[in-house]
Amino acid sequence: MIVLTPLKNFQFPVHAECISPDVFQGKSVKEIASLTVWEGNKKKKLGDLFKIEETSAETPSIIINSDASEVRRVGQGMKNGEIVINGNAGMHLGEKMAGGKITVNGNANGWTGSSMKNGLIEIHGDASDYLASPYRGSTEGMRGGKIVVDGNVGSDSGCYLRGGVIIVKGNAGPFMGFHISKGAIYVEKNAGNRLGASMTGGKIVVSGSVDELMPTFTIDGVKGKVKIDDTLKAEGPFYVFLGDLAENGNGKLFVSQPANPQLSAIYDKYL
Amino acid sequence: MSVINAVTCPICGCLCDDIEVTVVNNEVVKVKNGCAVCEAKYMGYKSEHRIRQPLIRKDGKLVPVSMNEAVHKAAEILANANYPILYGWSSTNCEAQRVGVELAEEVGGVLDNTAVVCHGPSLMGTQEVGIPTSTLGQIRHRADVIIYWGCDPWSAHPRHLERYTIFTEGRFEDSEWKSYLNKVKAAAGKKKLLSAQRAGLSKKAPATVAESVVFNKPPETLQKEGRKLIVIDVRKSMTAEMADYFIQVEPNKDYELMQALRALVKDEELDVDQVAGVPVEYLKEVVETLVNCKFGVIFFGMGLTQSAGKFRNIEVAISLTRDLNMRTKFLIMPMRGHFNVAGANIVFAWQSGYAFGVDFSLGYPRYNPGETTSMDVLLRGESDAALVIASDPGATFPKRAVQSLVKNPLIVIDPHMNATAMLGDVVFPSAFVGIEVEGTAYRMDNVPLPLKKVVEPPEGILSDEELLKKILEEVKSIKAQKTKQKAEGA
Amino acid sequence: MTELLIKNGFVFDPLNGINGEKMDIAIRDGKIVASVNDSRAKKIDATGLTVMPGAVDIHTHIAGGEVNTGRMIRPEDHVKDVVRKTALTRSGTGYSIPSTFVTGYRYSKMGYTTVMNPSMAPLGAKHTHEELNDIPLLDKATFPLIGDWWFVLEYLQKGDLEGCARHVAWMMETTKGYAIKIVNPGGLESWGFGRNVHSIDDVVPNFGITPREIICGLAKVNTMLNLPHSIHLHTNNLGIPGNYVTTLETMKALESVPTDGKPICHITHLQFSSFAGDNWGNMKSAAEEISKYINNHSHMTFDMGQVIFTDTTTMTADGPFEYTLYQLSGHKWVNSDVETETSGGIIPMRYKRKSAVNATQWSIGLELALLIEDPWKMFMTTDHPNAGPFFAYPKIIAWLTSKKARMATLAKCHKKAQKKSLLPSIKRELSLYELAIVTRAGQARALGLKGKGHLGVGADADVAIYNINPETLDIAVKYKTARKAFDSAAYTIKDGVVVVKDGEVVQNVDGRTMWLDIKTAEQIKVDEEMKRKFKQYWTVEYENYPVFDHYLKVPEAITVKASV
Amino acid sequence: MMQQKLHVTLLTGRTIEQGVGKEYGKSSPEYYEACSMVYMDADDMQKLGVKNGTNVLVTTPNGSVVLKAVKYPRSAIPGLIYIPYGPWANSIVSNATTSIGMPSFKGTPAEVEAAPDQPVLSMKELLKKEFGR
Repeated sequence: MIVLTPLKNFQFPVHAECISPDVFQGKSVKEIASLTVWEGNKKKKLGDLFKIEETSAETPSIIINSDASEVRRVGQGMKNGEIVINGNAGMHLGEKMAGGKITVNGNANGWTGSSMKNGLIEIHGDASDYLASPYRGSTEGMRGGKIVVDGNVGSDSGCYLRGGVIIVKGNAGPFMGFHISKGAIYVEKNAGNRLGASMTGGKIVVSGSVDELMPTFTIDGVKGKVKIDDTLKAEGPFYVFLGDLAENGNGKLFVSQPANPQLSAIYDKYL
Repeated sequence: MSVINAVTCPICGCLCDDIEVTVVNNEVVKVKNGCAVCEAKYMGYKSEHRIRQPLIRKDGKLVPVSMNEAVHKAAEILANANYPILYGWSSTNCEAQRVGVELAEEVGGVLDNTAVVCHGPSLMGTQEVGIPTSTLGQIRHRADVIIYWGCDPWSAHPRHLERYTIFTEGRFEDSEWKSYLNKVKAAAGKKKLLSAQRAGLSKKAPATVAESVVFNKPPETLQKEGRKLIVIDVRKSMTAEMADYFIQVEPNKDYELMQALRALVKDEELDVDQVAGVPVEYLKEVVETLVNCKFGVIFFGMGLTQSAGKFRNIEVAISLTRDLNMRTKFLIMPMRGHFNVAGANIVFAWQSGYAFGVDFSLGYPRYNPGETTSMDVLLRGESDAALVIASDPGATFPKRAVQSLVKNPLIVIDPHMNATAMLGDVVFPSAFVGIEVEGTAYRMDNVPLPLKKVVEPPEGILSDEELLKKILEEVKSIKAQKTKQKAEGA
Repeated sequence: MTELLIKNGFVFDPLNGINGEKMDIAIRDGKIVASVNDSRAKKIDATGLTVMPGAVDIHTHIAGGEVNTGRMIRPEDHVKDVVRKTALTRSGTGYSIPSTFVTGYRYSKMGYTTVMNPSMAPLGAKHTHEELNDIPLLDKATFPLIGDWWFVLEYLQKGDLEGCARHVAWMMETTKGYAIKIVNPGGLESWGFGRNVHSIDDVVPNFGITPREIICGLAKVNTMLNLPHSIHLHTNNLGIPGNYVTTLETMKALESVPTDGKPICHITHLQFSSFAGDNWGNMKSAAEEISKYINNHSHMTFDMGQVIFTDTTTMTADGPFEYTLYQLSGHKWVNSDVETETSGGIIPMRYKRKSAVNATQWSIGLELALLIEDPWKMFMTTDHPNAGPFFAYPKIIAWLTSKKARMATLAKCHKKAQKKSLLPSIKRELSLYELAIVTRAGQARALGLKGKGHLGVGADADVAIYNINPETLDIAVKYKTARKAFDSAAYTIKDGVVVVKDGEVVQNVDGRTMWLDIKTAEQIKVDEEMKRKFKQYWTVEYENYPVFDHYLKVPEAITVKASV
Repeated sequence: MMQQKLHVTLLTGRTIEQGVGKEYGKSSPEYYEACSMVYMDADDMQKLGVKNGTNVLVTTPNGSVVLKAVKYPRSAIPGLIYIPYGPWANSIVSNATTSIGMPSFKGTPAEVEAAPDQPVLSMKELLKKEFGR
């Protein structure tokens, strides 16, 4: 196990995609210390910015102790191993991750798990915007794996999801599940507006209240329970909506009936 | 005395190039064809608010210094910075912008233009879904349905209506100016006619009485032959006064309204009776007008880019336009603000691949709004220096971003003592592009136009391009010296 | 006076009939000369290397509004291909639409020295030239789109060829252009109201003229103006199954245009115009029908538009075609119509081996290039970036020169496409001599570029040297080695200056922008007419429309004496 | 009924006067006149007991600013206030960018109250107050 401790509070962005179990694998502490990172516009060595120690424990493969909110691209594309961050994580954490596990004992920043393919990301605090969502201009959203956030998530999360599961135990911001085509999103508390806008497939389940539903969803019925994945079932009853009609979509939106009495006046007449 | 015609007006994205300027003794004395803002610019350029010489802040006060001292100071700030911002660029020519990209690359900085606070979201929207658009002449010749959504050309692009849309003669469509006058006449008699005629000259507003918000059914005139004007906004703007149909959308509900229109264009039924405060039955009539037109166009402004949804609002507006092409010809265009913000996007893109928010800190261009725009960097407090040129973030950025800008060394290049210059540490006066300096600018439809020099700049005042080249040279020489010292040290 | 001597290479110079002879090439002050002072000249030892004229690309979208909009909408394309700044070179991005500097570097690295930007909306001409100025290391020229320009439609409709010719000359000079570009003639004007034309005899709405009349009319105009290149045509119905019929009709129609033996038309990216079948399900190759006609006629030249299996960006003035692609793919769609002149569109595209249509398209391009017997007629392009990015050229070279290479690729293609492909039956493998024709000599000749594409005395000293020893390397067998050599030139020499060594840029120079200064009678009358009519047609002023001289960083005016 | 405070939605944006003012120079009286004001709904003004030209204090989570209230001339805009772009507006607009670099210049919550005795600051005074320069 490699333990990284930042030597200072970073003001400038630190790009450190080398902090990944696949890269560290088989390298000595000295070799790891000489890996290239960037601090602002200056090229540095990992050892210039972090204290690097090795312990005999096998897992996790890497621990970052204390705040790393300016340290970007940690675990980018990682395939194996485990990273634990005891503090806040920087942007693009686990971007395009293909396997292994990342745990954040703090908050995560934008684009965490962006376009991830497989693996597990657990965030014990909040996640910022664009959780699991792809890079600008791309529609290649998260394809597989699982993300669990204990706190809240920001806006535009789970965009273009095409597989895998996202579980949010707190609240979700606007545009949650924008244009998803497959996979599942579960929000245990409340969801912001434009929920599931332009979705063409997949499912989104909200156990709390929704700010406002897109007008382009049509009610399909009420359901008692909804399966999120093999390990989790959400207890309803839920209104079931189909949409987004603007995309001729066939996505399913499950919204708690008891938590959303405001919907009854509009939709109950169609049931 | 000399009269110079076909001058391109360096103010807004309309880039009217039919301005006639009269010059006596190297001073503009008369401007013809321009709007009120245009006249103000040609009068204001020589005002007492100009900066006359380079300034550096010493003991808290800006004091005059030599050009060399200012250039050296600016270059030193940039060359030593770890994460500098180079912001602005929208009110200068492409020639200066080209030097700007090289400077940003040389100092490993974040290069950004004012699109970040105006149509950056529009560019991001096009990155999601593309954009069916055209040059403005295409609309002049062909459009019979013209929609202004979240924009008020009468106030922000005063000659847009008369040059490109509803009040212009095209090959296949006529101007609606006469029938508009008749309408106004019928409605309000002679007094209003006179004020409307003044409106045609884009100088004074037609005076009108406040009405209460009542949702009107779409008028039958929406189905008529000829050009039709629809305005959608959260308030009844000056442009809305002239519309055949005005839809007052609830604030922050444009996204829902457009998505609903998309569903209606696809003949879907909605469960709801109203969207964004508008009855769905009225929306269906609007959709009828849209799908039955010969050639429709949506112009949109910051009513969409700056309200909730931002780039998703643009994305859905474009998607609506795209969907309408299944039924007829429909195009869409952003109402670009600064006269050469389009040029800044274009120049940045051809040199780096990205139109705004370009981060060179890793030695190559990177782009990710939310991460790499000047606003992101400032709000997170990551930068340690800034150069601001041809814009005024001191007056246009939210307070916290300006506080972050002021915390670090700030270099400002501008003709006027604007808010940013007042806050600056090194301030360069520059010549007015399009009045004292020639060059190229891009219209809102990406058509390049030449800017003219009609008068000489004041003695000793350089152009943006010249100033930037000086700073770039000085940066290179400081860096070369550093490398040499390092080599000698080793 | 700078002198350079390239010693002892195997020289392939088809325009001078030199086929792999071991010889020296002498250069003085940027030109090829008979000899130089052996002791004073700088020397390049080319022993065991292949020496060719600098390569020429007759059709590549590298600059201007359409290309740049493509850049702006595709951050996801750039992010996977970044280029770092060096002490000598600027930074930038690829992939399918590289930034300007990167475009220059990457072309030069492959031994290219001259490229043609084939699609320029006249109203945006300044933009195109500004970008061309920022593309280093190459000579360039650009073709204004005028097949649907209202003046052309109106004059041809009236039957006034001379009037049309004079206006075309005005446009060429005004936009600093090099050749007449025609795209889906009549279709682009129709697209102004969302319509299209579907055969060369469809009437264009509001203008009462047919594509046939536009194409033949402009071919005659081209002859009257004595332009160095022929008309440069993107055919009607491009990219639509069954379109080879239209292509054949177009070629036949052009037989009516008188010629003194010089080709009168260049049909570009022929692959996209050679589809048989009548829907996407049964779409197949018409390479046999098309090549048979071409082998029996000599009034035209062509280029491939070869498909590369990769992620790329399609962009063309053919707005209606791009809309069709949008309907097929649902991908992000740009449309960009230009008042009184033209239209345009962009769609990102991924060509997949496992798509029957894409694999068939890939096969068609190669079938055409191999079945058309005369290499002077058919040139190598990808219609960059439409069928693939230009830096994939070494792959095409391998497919053209090695049956083994193309069969290896075909084996990975969709089964249906494999079964339909003609490639297994084609034995032909291009020699280095023929390769030099399809990549430089033929292109230069078709373009009428006197100083390009050859190494004769007086030619521009644009030279490419590749790490290929034709005596020891059989490129048909060792195609991967050859591919590497063509990807990374041992030397690229531009105007006598070594700009690339071992695939790396070692020196920065600006290339020239060539344009036609056409001398016609009554130029003043045309100017006056344009001035008078201008406001009715455009939304900019007459005075602000032209590309002024200072927009060209290094201009090279080519004076042409017209016969009208 | 008179109210002490009004909860409204804040919009900022262009006006032609602001456009003209900025061309005269940001330190010009034209710019000051054009930008240090707020358009309000007539009924809303009545609710606050504010007349055309009375100063009001507009507050958001980002700060407060004193502006001259002006009746919106063309239609009712109940619950909306409109401040022309400029440093006055920017001392209170929301920083929230939802990670796209664009602050929320339009459509964020604000409070308005009458402030007839508080002065509208000049740009110099405003910059001094906010940024200490």
